[in-house]
Amino acid sequence: MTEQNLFHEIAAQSVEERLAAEALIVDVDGYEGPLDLLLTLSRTQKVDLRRISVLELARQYLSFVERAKELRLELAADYLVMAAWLAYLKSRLLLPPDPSEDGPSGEELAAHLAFQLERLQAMRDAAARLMGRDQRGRNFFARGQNEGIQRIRTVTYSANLLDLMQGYARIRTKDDFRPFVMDRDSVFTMEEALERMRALIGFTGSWTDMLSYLPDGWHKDPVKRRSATAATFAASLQLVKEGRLEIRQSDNFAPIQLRSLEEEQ
Amino acid sequence: MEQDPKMATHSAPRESDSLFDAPPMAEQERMVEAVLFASSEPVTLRDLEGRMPHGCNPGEAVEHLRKRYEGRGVRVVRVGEAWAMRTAPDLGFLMQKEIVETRKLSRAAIETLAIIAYHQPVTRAEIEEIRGVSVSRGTIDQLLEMEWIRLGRRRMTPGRPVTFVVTPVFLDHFGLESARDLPGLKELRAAGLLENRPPPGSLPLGQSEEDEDGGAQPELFEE
Amino acid sequence: MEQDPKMATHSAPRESDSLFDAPPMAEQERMVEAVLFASSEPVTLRDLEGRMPHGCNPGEAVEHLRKRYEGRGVRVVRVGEAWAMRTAPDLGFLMQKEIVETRKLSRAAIETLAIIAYHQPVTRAEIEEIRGVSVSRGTIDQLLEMEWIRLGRRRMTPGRPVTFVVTPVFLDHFGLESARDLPGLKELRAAGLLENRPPPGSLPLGQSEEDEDGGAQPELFEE
Repeated sequence: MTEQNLFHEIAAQSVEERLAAEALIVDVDGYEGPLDLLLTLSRTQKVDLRRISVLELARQYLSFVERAKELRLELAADYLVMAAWLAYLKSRLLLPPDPSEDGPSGEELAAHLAFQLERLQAMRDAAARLMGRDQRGRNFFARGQNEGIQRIRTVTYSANLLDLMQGYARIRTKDDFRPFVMDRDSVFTMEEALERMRALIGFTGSWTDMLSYLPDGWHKDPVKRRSATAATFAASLQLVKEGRLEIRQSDNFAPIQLRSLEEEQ
Repeated sequence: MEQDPKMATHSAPRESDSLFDAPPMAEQERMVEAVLFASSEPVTLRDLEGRMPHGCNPGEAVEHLRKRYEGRGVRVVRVGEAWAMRTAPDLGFLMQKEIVETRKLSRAAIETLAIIAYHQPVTRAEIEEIRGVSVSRGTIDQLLEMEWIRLGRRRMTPGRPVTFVVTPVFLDHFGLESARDLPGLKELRAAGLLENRPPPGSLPLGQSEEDEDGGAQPELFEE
Repeated sequence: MEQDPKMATHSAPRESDSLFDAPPMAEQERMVEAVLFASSEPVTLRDLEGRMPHGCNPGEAVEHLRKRYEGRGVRVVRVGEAWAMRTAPDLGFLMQKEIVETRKLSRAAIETLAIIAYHQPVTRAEIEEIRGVSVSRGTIDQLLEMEWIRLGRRRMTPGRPVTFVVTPVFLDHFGLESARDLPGLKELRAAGLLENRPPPGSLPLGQSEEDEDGGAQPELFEE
């Protein structure tokens, strides 16, 4: 009765619903994954999502998968994983609980699935309400002519003669300590990177690849490049911490991007 | 109607206990009006305070101004921590010329946006758990680019995943004073639908890694 | 203060001789207000008339609006044949905000500046050799922008590199009559600024003339 059931039910539905149901069978691509499909199927029960029969839903879903197989439709792996899981859930719901088996009960699993469906539906409703609101640029408008509120930033740097002399003295005497200093030819320090970045970030209004901040001549040699990349990354994080930069990486190993926060300060 | 602005600005100090007396409130209101009017983007009280003469109370001035514009063709609205002037929504029909065609957002983008707004701060894995499918990079990128969402603080859980939150630009676009004013937020919270309820045991939803061996277990699909 | 806009919009038609009665003047005024606010350009009466419901009198509405804004922070002004809203001229000072920040010059900048002061005219390669690290372009740019250094004559060596020298602004800031007044290493040590013995074969300081052909004396930078 299982797979026939869905199609009988569908036969009894309005044309519109039938069209929707057919679309469901012919065009799985129209669904955003198994949960979306389950949500659509659950509507055929015509009850509040809180009173949904998960057992019935599992039957509907499994008949759908059966039917898809008959029609030799390629189902994406996640649909099959869901089918497997629902088959398991169905057996948990139908069979008396096995005391030797650990883990959540069939009812707990069913309740969570019902919760997920209800939550997804709630988010869809919320999205629809949000998009139904008055929107800027469509229903209400900002000032059409920005008269330009300006922010003029003047930075004055302070340094006195003592700073200057000490700085010079520091350089002229540092070679005394030469034996203790590691060879830094191929090392770009975080301090240097930080100094470099501070001077440059003011011009970064839009997202910019972090690698574009590497100093000239540090791109080719892999050792130098590695050091410069690490230092620039550490310096970027420091600037993020100081609230001067934003940083983002959209995916693993994707380019790390930076953007200045200066203007919003 | 009002006192002459020049008079107000240049009038001799009244009997005051301070040499640097703040301008009268009516004058402060004018100042706030001019700044909010001139700026197409919301202006924070802090920014207002920085622009106005010492001792001004921009918060009070904004409140006066907001009342003054009640029922007018232009309104003073709050956007997060800032204030802005916007045309009254019921007059949108006059503004056909000004309407900017915005890029049509995909259903996935709209749902992702709603989930971020209602569940913020929320991780990508949580968005995927709620939607039951993986979130494409393009969707997040698009929302980031529109500046409707931004990165929030990292979640203090293993892997320290980044979270997403909505921005003042989002609030401004949808005419919201704060994310707390999202429609139906209270009801959703009361219904427990904004909880991050972990699945009992493990579920196949939103855990795309598990799809890897979906094909290796064909016997599971037979009943 | 004003009548409720909704009321005005939806009020029953007054005793009118036309079926398509124009909205009440207060409502027309709201409309003009919203349009003038949202438009990026001044709007002509004809344009207003085209946008507003049939039978409106934009000229009268603009006149009401102009009066309403008299003395406010924003004014309704005539621009040629058109109308626009502008902030009151006496409040222009609010539109600009100067932020003056004082920052400590970075160590790299100070060291670079010191080398230029003591060794001028000096090329970038020489500065790097003395500091032992590369000099970022940002540091040089910053010093140039502050007008503490400027470009000197090109060095007559292969590549004709530019040299840097300090400026009168620099001398003025540090209270020096000339760069030669800068104390030498001996004096620095005597003043307790140098605790270490001089490196063997160290340079005579403050003898900037000798650097003239520094490219020909690479040993100057060897210690």
